[in-house]
Amino acid sequence: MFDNLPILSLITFLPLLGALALMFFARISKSDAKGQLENNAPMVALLVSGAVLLLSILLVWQFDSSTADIQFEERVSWLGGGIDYHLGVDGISILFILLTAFLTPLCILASRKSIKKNMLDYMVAFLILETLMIGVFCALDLILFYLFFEAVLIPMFIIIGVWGGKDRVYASYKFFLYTLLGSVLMLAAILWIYFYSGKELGAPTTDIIALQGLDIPAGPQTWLWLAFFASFAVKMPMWPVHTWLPDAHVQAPTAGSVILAGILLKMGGYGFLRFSLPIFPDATVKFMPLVFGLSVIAIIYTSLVAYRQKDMKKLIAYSSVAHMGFVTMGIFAANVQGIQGAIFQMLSHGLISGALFFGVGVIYDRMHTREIDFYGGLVKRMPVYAFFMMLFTMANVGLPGTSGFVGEILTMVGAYQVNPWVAAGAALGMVLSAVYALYLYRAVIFGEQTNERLDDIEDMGKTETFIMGSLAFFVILLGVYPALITDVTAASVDNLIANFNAATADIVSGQGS
Amino acid sequence: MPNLYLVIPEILLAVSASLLLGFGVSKTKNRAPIVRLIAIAVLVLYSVLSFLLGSQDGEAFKGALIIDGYARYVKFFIGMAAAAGLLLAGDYLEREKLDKYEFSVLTLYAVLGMSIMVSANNLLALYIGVEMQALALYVMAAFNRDSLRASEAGLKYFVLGALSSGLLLYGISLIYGFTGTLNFEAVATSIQSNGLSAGVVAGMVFLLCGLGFKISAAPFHMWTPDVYEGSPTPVTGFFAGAPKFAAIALIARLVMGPFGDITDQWQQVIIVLAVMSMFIGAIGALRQTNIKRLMAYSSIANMGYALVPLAAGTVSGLRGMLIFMTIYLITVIGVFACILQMRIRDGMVERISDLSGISKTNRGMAIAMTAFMLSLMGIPPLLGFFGKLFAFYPAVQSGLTWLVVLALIASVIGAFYYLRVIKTMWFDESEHEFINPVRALSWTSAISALLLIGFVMIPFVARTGQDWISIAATSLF
Amino acid sequence: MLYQAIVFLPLLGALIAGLGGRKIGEKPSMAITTGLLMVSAILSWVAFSKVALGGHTEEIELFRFMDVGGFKANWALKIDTLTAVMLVVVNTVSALVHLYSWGYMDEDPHKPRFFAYLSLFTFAMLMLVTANNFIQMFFGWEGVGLASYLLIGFWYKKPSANAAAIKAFVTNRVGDVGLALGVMTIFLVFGSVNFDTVFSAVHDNQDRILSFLGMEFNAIELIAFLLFVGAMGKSAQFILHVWLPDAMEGPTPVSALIHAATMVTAGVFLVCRAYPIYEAAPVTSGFITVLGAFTAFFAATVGLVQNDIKRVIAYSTCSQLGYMFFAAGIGAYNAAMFHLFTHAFFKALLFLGAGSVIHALHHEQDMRKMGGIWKVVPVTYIVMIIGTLAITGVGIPGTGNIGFAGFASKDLIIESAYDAAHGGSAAGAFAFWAGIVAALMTSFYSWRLIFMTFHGKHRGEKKVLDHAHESPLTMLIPLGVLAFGALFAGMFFYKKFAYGVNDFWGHALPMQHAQIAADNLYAAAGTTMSDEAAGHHSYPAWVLWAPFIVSALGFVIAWFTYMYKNGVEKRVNAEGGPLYNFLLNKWYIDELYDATIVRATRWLGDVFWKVGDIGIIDRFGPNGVAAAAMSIGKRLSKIQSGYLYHYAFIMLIGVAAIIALVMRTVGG
Amino acid sequence: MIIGLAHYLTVAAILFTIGVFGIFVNRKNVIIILMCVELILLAVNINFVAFSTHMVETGANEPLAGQIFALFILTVAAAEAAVGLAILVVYFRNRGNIAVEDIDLMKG
Amino acid sequence: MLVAISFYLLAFVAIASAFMVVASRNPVHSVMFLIVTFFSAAGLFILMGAEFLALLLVMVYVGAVAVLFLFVVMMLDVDFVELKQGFLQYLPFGFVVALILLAEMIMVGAAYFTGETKALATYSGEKSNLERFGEVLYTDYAFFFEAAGLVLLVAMIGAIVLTLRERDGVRKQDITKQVGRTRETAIEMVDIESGQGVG
Repeated sequence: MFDNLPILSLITFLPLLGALALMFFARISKSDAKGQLENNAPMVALLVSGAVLLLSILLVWQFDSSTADIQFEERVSWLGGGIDYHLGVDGISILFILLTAFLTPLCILASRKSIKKNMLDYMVAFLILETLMIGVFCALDLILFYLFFEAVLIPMFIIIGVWGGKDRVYASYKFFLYTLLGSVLMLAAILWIYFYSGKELGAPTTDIIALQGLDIPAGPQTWLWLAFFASFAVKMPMWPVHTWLPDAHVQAPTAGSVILAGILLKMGGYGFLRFSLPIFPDATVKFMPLVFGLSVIAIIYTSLVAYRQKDMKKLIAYSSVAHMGFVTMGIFAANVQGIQGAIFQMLSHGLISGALFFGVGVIYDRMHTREIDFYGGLVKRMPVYAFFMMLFTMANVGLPGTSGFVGEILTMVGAYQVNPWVAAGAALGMVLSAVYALYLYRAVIFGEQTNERLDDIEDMGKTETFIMGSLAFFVILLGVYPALITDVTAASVDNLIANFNAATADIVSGQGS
Repeated sequence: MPNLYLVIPEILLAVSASLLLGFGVSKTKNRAPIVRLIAIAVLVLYSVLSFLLGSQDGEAFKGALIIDGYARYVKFFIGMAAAAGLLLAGDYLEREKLDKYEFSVLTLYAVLGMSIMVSANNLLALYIGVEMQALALYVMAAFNRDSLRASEAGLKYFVLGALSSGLLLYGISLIYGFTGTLNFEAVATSIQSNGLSAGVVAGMVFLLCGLGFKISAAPFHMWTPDVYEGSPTPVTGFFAGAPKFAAIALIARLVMGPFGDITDQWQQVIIVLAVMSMFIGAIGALRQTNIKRLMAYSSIANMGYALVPLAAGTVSGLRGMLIFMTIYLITVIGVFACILQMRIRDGMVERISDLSGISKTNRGMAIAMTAFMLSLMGIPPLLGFFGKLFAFYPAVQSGLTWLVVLALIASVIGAFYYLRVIKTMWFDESEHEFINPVRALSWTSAISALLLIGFVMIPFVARTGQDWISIAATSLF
Repeated sequence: MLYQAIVFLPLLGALIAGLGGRKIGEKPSMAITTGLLMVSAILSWVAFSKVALGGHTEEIELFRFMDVGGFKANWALKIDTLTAVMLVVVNTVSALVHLYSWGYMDEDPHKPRFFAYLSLFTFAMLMLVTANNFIQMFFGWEGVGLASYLLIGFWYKKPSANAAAIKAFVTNRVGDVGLALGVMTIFLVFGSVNFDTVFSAVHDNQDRILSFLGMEFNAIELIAFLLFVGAMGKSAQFILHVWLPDAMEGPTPVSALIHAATMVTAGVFLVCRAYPIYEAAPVTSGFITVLGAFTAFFAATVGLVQNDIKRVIAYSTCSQLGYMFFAAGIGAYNAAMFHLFTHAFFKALLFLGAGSVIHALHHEQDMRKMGGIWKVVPVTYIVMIIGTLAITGVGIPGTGNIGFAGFASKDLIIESAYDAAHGGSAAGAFAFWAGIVAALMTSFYSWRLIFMTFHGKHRGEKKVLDHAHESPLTMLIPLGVLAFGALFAGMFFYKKFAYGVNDFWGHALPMQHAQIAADNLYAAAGTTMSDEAAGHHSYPAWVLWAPFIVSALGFVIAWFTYMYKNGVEKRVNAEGGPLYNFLLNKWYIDELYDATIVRATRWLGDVFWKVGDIGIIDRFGPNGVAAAAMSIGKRLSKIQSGYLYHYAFIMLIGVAAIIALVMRTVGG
Repeated sequence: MIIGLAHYLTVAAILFTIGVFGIFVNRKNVIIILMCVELILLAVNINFVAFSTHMVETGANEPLAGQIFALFILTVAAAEAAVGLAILVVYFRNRGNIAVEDIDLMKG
Repeated sequence: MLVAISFYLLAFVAIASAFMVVASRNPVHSVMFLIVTFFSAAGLFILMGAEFLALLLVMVYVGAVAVLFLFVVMMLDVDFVELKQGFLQYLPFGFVVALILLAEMIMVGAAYFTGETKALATYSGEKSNLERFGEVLYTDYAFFFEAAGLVLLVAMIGAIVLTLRERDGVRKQDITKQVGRTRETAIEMVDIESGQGVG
């Protein structure tokens, strides 16, 4: 169907085109028409991102999940010297594209009312962001990947900084510099790999697939792994480089938080899967205990911290860190359950945390505060809201039947096979997640309504219900029928693990003897 | 003399500068604008000529000058940068009542000096070229002679410049004394045959230190912030671009040519300069409030980055340096076009905080400036990222990965103050109402911003550009 | 379709009432949920007759659930006798509770929500019992946790209800962690999570050693233990029991449904379902026996002094669950299941009866403010008596089954314990004696409840008594049905449960144990199996009589204390201070938890947040680096002094230093 | 006593150092700094001339180049002096004095 | 021997007066010492046989540059500035750095040649120093000659553009105007009615 159509490029750059069109019209329109343009900008953005969603659904539809091969490949010579414009998807990346394409229209919908100024700019920023995010998951060239990976910072910085809350400047700086520091180390590593590939393969290349065939000696591999790790760990974020996340989340506008939690954090995990495991298998084995340790600390530590938060978004942000701990744990378990679980957990967390941030946004739009103490007894005035929040709270807790459970249990099963301590620690996180999530729910939604200002609070409107409903639908659907995801990813994950095991066979056996 | 053909661009500059000097004198009319226009045209012509005309390589004036692909490439951009500088200067000079035709003439002479530097194949030519551009620049720095700041800037620049010439000359004298020749190739041959001698090495260090001053590499950078701040803004813009490129091109020619056999020695110098520049540039800028001063530190840091590929001492290192500098040049022109747009009713402003809220009052400039800052930070997909990519890769190739890591860390520190500019423009509420900028300024900034955003995205353009640079780089070897 | 209908009709009801309740109105939602559950309950009995009585088992795979590597689990309905028993218990009690709630929740404005929760709970419980793999069971397991959370916190305005709900959920989660780890271990050992695959492979893996948390374990023992941790949480065994009494904050029908009849028995069900594992894990089984027995004893002691009518029953539940566990621990799975079955009837009856009392007294739960209302609520009084007789296990000793429901099952358990003890098991001996003592206390507190509530003078406000009234018919009908069950369930099903007559259990439960008992029985009697059991000749008479005697004794003491010499208790309370308070405060276990775990959690959270994140990571991380860079920048700008001579000086230092550096290598 | 190249080079080095030293210890007045620059250039000239003469003996290829170079240095030094003094005059007109310690308007 | 004595004498004077350039408090004295330095240096040049350069040095430096200095010193009429605090503690450090630099320079330059100390002979060819200059300066070095001219031009432009002030009210001779005078512009024919006066 897409034989001759550069479908991935289309999906990637369509939002950018939309953004450019918006900017262009803003430029040429007269001042009296500007207001109208501002009003219509969300509709345009919605159309564009809707089209992207449609295309990506088609993409997934056409995707052949029985093979681990790269599909819909596109390759154009770009910078020369083995640096090509190379796009393609496999089972690991394709669903992230879908997730991005799915969340973006919802974000745009949610922003229509909650954004009060510079609507057009906001939409432009969002569309650009969508292009970059999709690009990250499509790119099969290291440089191209880095380009998208890093460029994401720009619109996000602007989104947090312009439309954010009171301390937006601090938060946006922290977000930007923290992640930048991580990723420049990766850049150094990329340069080294590029150089090494030239030595090893004859001609230097940054093609990810080609690089996976590289056999890097143990010494450099360690450093390279650490450099990539620095980048992805910050992005995930893993303990102890997580502190940017709560600040960024709290200050970001609702949709910004959704994207941040829903997609941006996943880039780290995706990076681990795409690079750390296939390219540095030996170092991965070597650092497995480190990652496990950090993951478990993240799960327990941040869950406890989350429990003590006074700000709703901060609480959810910390819980995101904890959930990402499951992801890293699963990935580095490096077995089918672990990795599948990690992918699943990432996708499901994208939906759940997105929904939770939407949920906070709903009441923030009405009351302009995220103080937990301000609220209480919302269920009386907002039963529909209470229902959805209950559902997502439970999904966040990892209740079976919701998508949250599948990821958690799979990653734990995966980790358990490698190291029961880790799984046990993570399991403790299951208890703690219940503690903070229910604490939040009780404080905000249950209880007696004591604050008079909540008397007139309205329940969710149609748009909000639609957003929450569609997220809820998938959270349940995936919770009940996870094969929707695991089938798509299976072949690629199996392939990944097979290669990984083949590459590390000597080490593992060496350790065993 | 058949080889005059090769130096037609230089002759063009010299002749037209002298003619314009005569033409500009007029009792009644202020001929400065027209002189400036002609000078711009001459510079563009110079660029094009130096690039297209001399498609063959060769030496002129008995080996004093060498014209090769490398020189042609650098000259093209120097000429363009100077033309852009003059273009940007017009409005400013008129408003500040500084519009004297000598400005354009001096610019032409400065470019001539740079041209000689770039083509120098002889230590004497090097010296003359350096001095010619330096003298012109000293004057330009103090051009606003009624301003205390400008004259202070000129004075500082002059004194320290003279000191650096002293170092440079002392180095030349040592090299001359120990190799017995002034010619680059002969120097190289002599070093090859006589081996390493302390005198040559010391001479080389003095020479590089003297030139390090010209590219404001730390620790010879001390003049930069003060001079950038004090000089008239268009002059600052000019300083930040063309002379830097010329000087670093000269350094590259020196270390690849005459000193090609003592790589270990000059590499150390370059690395020290690079590391110190990167960090001093990055950290020094953190607390700046004046945007010109900020750009001064930024240029110090960027010169540090530009030295990183040079340290590799390979063809691809040279290529990386050229790419980086080209991109830097484009960015700097754009930035200064933006700074010159910062005008409120009371005149020019140059505090960073004056940019606050400009995203609302002057959207185009805000976007352009954001692009420049991000490019300077090295954030993809802007061109600055690719500059760094190609600049740092050769260093990695040569086993200088640690240097690259340092450079990248410095660039993160640097990101902080570039971010502050972006933050001021987008996040803060506006304080002033800005006056609509002159067309030339907004167009210049827009064009360079577009270049930064879109250039590499088009594979064809990126590849062609790289081919040019590769040709230029290999011509030195 | 029969089984699908049984399982999914409640879900349908929950969805309709929950999502559409506000649209279709209160009455329709109530009617739909109740109606669907009634249907489901009836179908359950049909299924019971088909499966348990007809020996027809079935396994229906619905669709795929987990399928990742070897980690495969489908949504399935596994129907065997064990399931069938549970289906009957769950659906019957649930249907009755639905019906009962019509009356009990009459004044509540959120009825559709309540009914949706009830149905949802039922659905989760059904998924639990019909699972053919551990994952689906875990789904049901946590699902009932959720439903119980919702139901306990149903009156969301009450802070205590919220707290209790969270406590229930979190405590359950602690258990669930054990269960989850158990499942993971199972997968690690067996490479599968399907019941059949796992259980059939137990034998082959009997001697497998696993290292877990740094220690070496026998794999099977470890699995057994971890699964049991899950069961402890759900079935409120000692140290994880704390949620159950607090859960009485929920509406009374909830207590009846969840905390008596169904959810809490999930743990017992789990142990029975996984009996092949426990059979192969003697150490853990011993542990279960001891813990179950201890819980039976412990909960009974606490129950002695409680004043809240529901809490008394709650502790009694806890205690009865202890019986079931030690039965399972000693291998008498069928006895455990039997007690589970009968207990469901009489405990639901007691709860609903108590609910009826509470309803009559306008939500008064404190027994100290009751008394003398038996005339006002005669039906309730009668059914409560029946329930009490059932729980205290009144029956004719030696006959085995002639008596109230509790008699048959409890005596079976105690006799099984005696068997075990006789067989040399110390745990069994402990369980036997704990069971006897607990039976004494059970009798005491049960009768105490009756006397304090229905007899004597009314101690509450007069007004309340004046307005007191018998409950409506919707509440009385369920009471009647349950009373019927409490009367006859034991007698009717005794042989089937106890001896697996007519291959009642199929392959669902092992019958070796029962076989021994039966062999003893028939060997002594010299009769065939179909004959009326002549008595447990193999047991010494005192064993058979002991439960009866202690039960009677308990009644006497209670009568003496509360009827004959009313007021004795007060003096005892006053004089026996420390012990009384110790019991009244539930052995101070809540306080202990509060002082340790709860506080530690908060403290750690604060420490991690304020010291860890803010004080260390941020302070020395981003903020620290930023500040350091800034201060270096400040110093740098001091060097940039503006003075020419400084500038020149620095240039020269630079030159001198670089020359020194470079010349070092030249050696000139 | 033979006066060789080394002697001249040493004199040049000392002059150079005095020039340099003069630049950074002088706080009184900028003109002195300009003179110091001239001293530095003088030192370089001595170097060049000395090397040049030395080369006549060793027979190196460009013996005269050193002297020619010195010639150009003289020329450029004169030009530099002119520009330097011009800038100084401009500065003086604005500031009113030329004390080195007062040239600190811009710093940081 | 004479050469040696002259060398040491000249060298000593050059160095001492160079030091005094830096050390003297009065700028006028500094200029004078500078002149002395140049004279001694010229002597050194002669010792090395570079007569033409020696001559040039005296002419350019003493004749032009030093006078220019003097002129500016006089014109600016600068005060004597007292040394401020903090100077003395900074001085030793500066001294050390200068010494290090000196040591380095002597080490790399002079020390290298000490092993083979030979007298620097003067040119002994048939052509004079000046002749030899003349032969190459306009041929081989023509380009530099031209370029140096441009450097001087730049310096001129710079000096003028910076310092030239056109003051209002200063009467200047305008030659073109004078030469271009015609009768029409110069003479105005006025009819004066008698008795009315011109005003």
